[in-house]
This record gives sequence, structure tokens and C-alpha cells, in this order.
Amino acid sequence: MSVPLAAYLAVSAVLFGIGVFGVLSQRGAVMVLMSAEVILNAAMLNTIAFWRYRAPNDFAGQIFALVILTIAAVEMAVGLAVMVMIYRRRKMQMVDKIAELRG
Amino acid sequence: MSPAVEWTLFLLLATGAIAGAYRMLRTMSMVRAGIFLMGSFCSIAGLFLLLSADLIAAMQIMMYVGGMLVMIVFMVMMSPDPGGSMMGIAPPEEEMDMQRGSKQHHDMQGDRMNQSHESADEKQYTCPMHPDVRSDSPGKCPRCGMKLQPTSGAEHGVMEMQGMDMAMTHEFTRPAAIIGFIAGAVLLAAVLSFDWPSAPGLANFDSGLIVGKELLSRYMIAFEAAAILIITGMVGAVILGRRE
Amino acid sequence: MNVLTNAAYALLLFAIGTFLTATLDTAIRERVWHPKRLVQNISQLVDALLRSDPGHKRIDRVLFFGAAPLAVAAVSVALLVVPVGNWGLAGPSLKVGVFFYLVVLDFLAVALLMAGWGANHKFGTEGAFAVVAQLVSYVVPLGFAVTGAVMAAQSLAATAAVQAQKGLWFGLWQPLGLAIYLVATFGQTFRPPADLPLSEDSNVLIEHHGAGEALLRIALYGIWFSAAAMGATLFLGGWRGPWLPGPLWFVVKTAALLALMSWAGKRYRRLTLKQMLRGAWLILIPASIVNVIIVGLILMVKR
Amino acid sequence: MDYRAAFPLAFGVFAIGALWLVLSARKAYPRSERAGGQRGTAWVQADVPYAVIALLFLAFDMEMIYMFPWAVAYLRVGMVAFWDMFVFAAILFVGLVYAWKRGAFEL
Repeated sequence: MSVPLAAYLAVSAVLFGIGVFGVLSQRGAVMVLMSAEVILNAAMLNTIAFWRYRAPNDFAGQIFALVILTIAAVEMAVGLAVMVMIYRRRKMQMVDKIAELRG
Repeated sequence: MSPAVEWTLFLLLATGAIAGAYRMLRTMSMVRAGIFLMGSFCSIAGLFLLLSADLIAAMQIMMYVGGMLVMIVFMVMMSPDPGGSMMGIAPPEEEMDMQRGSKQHHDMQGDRMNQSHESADEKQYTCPMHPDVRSDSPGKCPRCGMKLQPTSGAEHGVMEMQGMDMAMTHEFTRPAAIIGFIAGAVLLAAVLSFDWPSAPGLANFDSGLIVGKELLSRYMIAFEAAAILIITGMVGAVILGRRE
Repeated sequence: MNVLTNAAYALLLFAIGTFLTATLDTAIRERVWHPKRLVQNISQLVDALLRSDPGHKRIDRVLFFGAAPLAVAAVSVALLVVPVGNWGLAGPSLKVGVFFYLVVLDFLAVALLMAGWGANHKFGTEGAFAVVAQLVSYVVPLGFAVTGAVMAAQSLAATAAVQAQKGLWFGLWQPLGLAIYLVATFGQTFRPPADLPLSEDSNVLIEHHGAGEALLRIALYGIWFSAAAMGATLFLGGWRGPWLPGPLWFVVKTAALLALMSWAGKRYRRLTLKQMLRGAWLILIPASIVNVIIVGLILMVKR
Repeated sequence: MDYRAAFPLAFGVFAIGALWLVLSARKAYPRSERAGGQRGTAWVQADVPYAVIALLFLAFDMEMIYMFPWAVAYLRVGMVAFWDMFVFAAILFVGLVYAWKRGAFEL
């Protein structure tokens, strides 16, 4: 392993910054969801990098990454479902125009 | 693996991951955005492989290829212009009416475009974030300081179509960029200021078997919680997404 | 050196597989066994490969031209994990080989979506929607069918599945799993009768000509071959067999599956979107969950 | 765990294919040989009929991912593993039946 841990963590930090920028700046609801996925992926990369460099014999790191993946998937499914509902009722999905979700 | 090969692969994959995520935010085409993000996630899976987490890498690709394809379908379904008018490749005039998307584009921007065709050097420039800011010369937007772009340019941020506001980003883009930059920079500084230990050696193992055993013994709670989470997601999707 | 050997192995398998699949498909669908006619299909592909594919003016260039290389790359990586014989190649002994294969299979769908959407044509877009519909329908049953073989082999490596089939083939005591695998394979590799994205009025290849179309068609043949080869490996004992050498057994079993699938493509009418979705979610997926439980019970009792 | 061959294979084949297409696209292609047909627009704002099924797919995809490590460890862990997955599969089955009753598969 000639690539140091800091290199992986740096990639993860940059991805996190991009994800935060995306969540805060995008208007399309799906784009906001996708940016949130980028943040979750940055976290996953951190988890796996720490697993490999700190405790490769304890698989807790991989299980944690798997849990993050599950949460990302469910978030994606429910988020998209909310958007389908809003879209079918109002025919638009720009987040800054949706003040309340009660419908 | 020799250090040179490892560094090359790492740099390629890291560039792919970061560039994919960034390009996703800067493109007008929804489908391209999805494909770029998929590329980013697959590069991260490649990094997982470099870190010898092969099972997680496969899971990551499986989940996100399927997930991103579904997301692309939803974006195409829900956004007013998912192709970014096919990346604004300005079609020749005589073929204009054959394509509906471009035709609307043409109707809305028709006057402006005709102008620019008549007098090519009188190009108009506009801010990607503030469509009402117009200028005859390139420069910076007086409100947000972003670089002005030509109105007929392909990949700028704002299009007006059917009277709808088509911007991909809202007016708080600049503060968002600052917050994102600060978040990334703080993390980066923290990462680089610490002296991390190097990696311990790794025995040859079957990660599928170990993860499976852990999921069925020590982390069974994660396994069952996942089942509950998944059924919650399913029920939510069915309730929210069904037709009236 | 090992890396180059593995890469060459996958590429060789790709070339041989495409040739075998294309000739067999022609022979069975058109009932011609004349050698000249058999190679005509391949020679047409090679001929098209030498012609250019400029596209038209309104395509999305990145997606349009990225599709074919992505498809070909996906197929060659997928073939890396298919074991042809007991030669000790590192590629076939990847620890999560079977899972790896299923993962790479998805990229063909991505490539076809890119091809269809990038063409900027109404039919192409409908084809892209059909591609996603097919992915949504068939990935899950395919994975569950493979799970049965993985449970019996106790490993995700394709070579382990071959080793575990020393006695009885998995396909013989998991007939349901084999059947589900084959049916789902049609959908995942876009073969008739599940070739809706390649039909007349929802065609992802609508604007592709020359080299681009040829590469995508080669990738489709290659992925079909790889799916049959994986089926033979997981359910029919792979390269294992008496008397004959391993690779020959592998080719015989793969060719048998290819012939069966080619015949089915000729026999049945093209499925509609509704038939595919309902069939997959109301029949295939429940059946595949039941299959996993049955296999689990059998293995528990046998132990 | 030798995945090294996958990287050069994927990058190399992709690069060669892309290069081939781009280089050959520079040569002229006789227009008459192209298939004709009316060109519509790529996009009509449509309601995708399988939207809910696509969301269900996300959940089942996740379930499948959990299935693989479970299947590997299954026989070595024993009866607990069987009941574990039985409950897991039963929950999913209930979800499937629920979705069906709610009309998710009425296309």
C-alpha cells in the first residue's frame, strides 16, 4: 500500500465539499438527492479507507459501509416516491417552490 | 502491485470520482448528469478495489448502476428539459422545425438568436445565474461576480422555455459554493495536518464469507434493521407513488 | 505478466464467443447450415466495423459515441471471470467472481440507454425507457437464481461452483433456479423474445450505423455468450465432464444453452413492456424467492 | 484477490473502441446508405408507467445485495442462518403482496 491513507481521505473530503455545494445550490429535487448520494459516498470511502488502514481484520468497517449503502438506497426510493407524488399533483419539482409537503 | 501502478490507478480513479461528481452539477442535460454521477460512483468502487474491499465494490456498483438508471428515468420524466435541448447543439435553421424541443427553444430565444445571426459581432452576454443581467461585452456579473457567457452558448445555466424558469440552480449558488468549499477545505486541512499510520499487511481472505458470517452473528441487528428499513422504503414508495 | 495473460484470455474468449454465437444463431434462426452462409453474419459485422458512424447533427455526442466502447469494455471485463478450464488463471478465480459478473452485466444496459438517448430520436428514447424497464424486471430474479448456486457452492467464486459440482450438477437438483436463470438471461442480454429495445418502434440503435452499430451488436453477441457460459458454469458443471478435455465440455454445454435460447427466440413472439414487468414481478420474483427457500431446506436436510 | 486485470482491460478496450469510432467518424459516410425514417424529438414529457415498480426495484436490489454474503456463509452458520433469511424473505414477500394489492402492478 504505497498510497497513503491521507490521499483517500483527501478525495473523500473533496467529494464531501462537492456534495454540500450540490445540496445547497441545486433546484431540481432529483439533483439534490443525487448530491446527497455524493455525500454518503464520501462517507463510505472514508469508512473503507479507515477499515483497510486501521483495522483490516475487524470487518465492522465493511458492515458499516454496507449499512450506509442500504440507507442511501432507501433514501433514494422514498425521496423519489415523494417527488413522484408532488409531481403528479403539481406538475413541477423545483425544491425552492415547494414550501410545504402536506399537499 | 508496484507503487507506480498503484499510484497511477489511484490518481485515475480519484480524478474520475471528483470530476464525475463535479460535472454532474455543471451540466444542463439530466441524462448526462446521471451518467457522470454513475461514473463517479464506479470510480469510487474502483478505489474500494484498490483498498481490497472487493465485495463492497461490487455491491456499490450493483446498487448505483441500478439506482442511477432509475433516477435518470425519473429525471427525464419530471424535468421540463432533460436533454438540455441535447446540450444545446444549435441545429441548422432548415432542420429546426423537425425537432420540438429545439423549436420551443427557438421560439423563446428566436429574437435574440436572429439578432445575433444578423450582426454576428453584436453578441450578447448574460450571467448564468441572473438571466436579466445583459451586457454587450464579456465581463463579470455586477450581482454575483460570475463570468458572463454568450446567450447562444450551449452549457450555460439558464434557459427560458414556455415562460418557465429553467435554471438548474437557484440564486443562492454563491453562498452554497462558499459553504461547500469551506466544508471541503476544513476536512482537507484536518486530514493533511494529521500524521496517519501506514497500512498493516493483509492476509488473503474471502470477504463474502467473512461479511456473511459477521452479518449472521455479531451484526445480526444490522441485517434485521436492513430488512425493516427496506420494507419501510417499499411501503413508502407504494403509498406515495401510486396513482390516484 | 499475469495481468496481460488474463486480459488476453478475456479478449480471446470474447472473439471466439462472438463467432460461435453469431454462427449458431444464424444456423438455428434461418435453418441454414451452409458454411458460406454461416460466416456471412460475421463478415457483415466486420465489414460494418470498417465503415464510419458520423451520427447526425443533433446527437448528444458524449453519450452517443461513448455507448459502443462502454458496451465492448463491459463484455470483455465480464468474460474475465468465466472459467474455461482448470488452468489456474487468476481471472477465473476471483473471490467474488459470480457477483462481479452480475455487476458488469448491468453496464450493457447503461450503454444501450446512452445509445438510445444520445441518438435524440423519439424511438431511441422509447428504447432507452424499455432498457430500464427490462433492467428493473430481470436483475432481481437473475440474482436470486444465482443465489441458489452460490449457497450450494458456499463461495462467490465461479471456480468454486465448478468444484462443488463434482457429483451432481446444480441444474439437476435446482431445475427451478436454472429455469429462472435462463428466462432472466433473455431480459438481461436483450435477446429475443425479450428484445423490446431493439424492436422497430423503440430502437436504441436507430441512429447508429457502421462501426458504432457493429460494436454494439458484437457486444450483444458477446454478452449473450457470456450469459450462456455462466449458466453452464453455475448450473451444468462448467468444464467438468468425463472423457473429453475441459474446454471442449465447456464449449459443448455453452453451445447447448445458446441453441436452446436461440430456438426460444424464434419460437416465441416479442414480449411487450407490460408482459415483461408483470411476468417478472408476479411470477419470476416470487418463484425465485421460493427457489432460494427450497434450496436452503434441501441443503439443511442433506447436511 | 487479483482484480488487476480488470482495470487495463476496461480502460484499454474502452479507449481503443472510442478511438476507433472517433477516427472513423472523420471519414465521410455516404448519406444514401443511412436508414431514413422520420426523426421526431427525443423527448416527450411522459408519465413512465413503471415508476412505482422502479422504486420497488431499488428495495429488492438492496435485498439481493444482502443475499450474496448470506448465501456464502449460510451452510457454515447453520439453522440460525436459515431462519434469518426466512424472516427476511417473508418480510419482502409481504411487501410484494402489499404492493400488488395496492395496484402497483396494474400497468
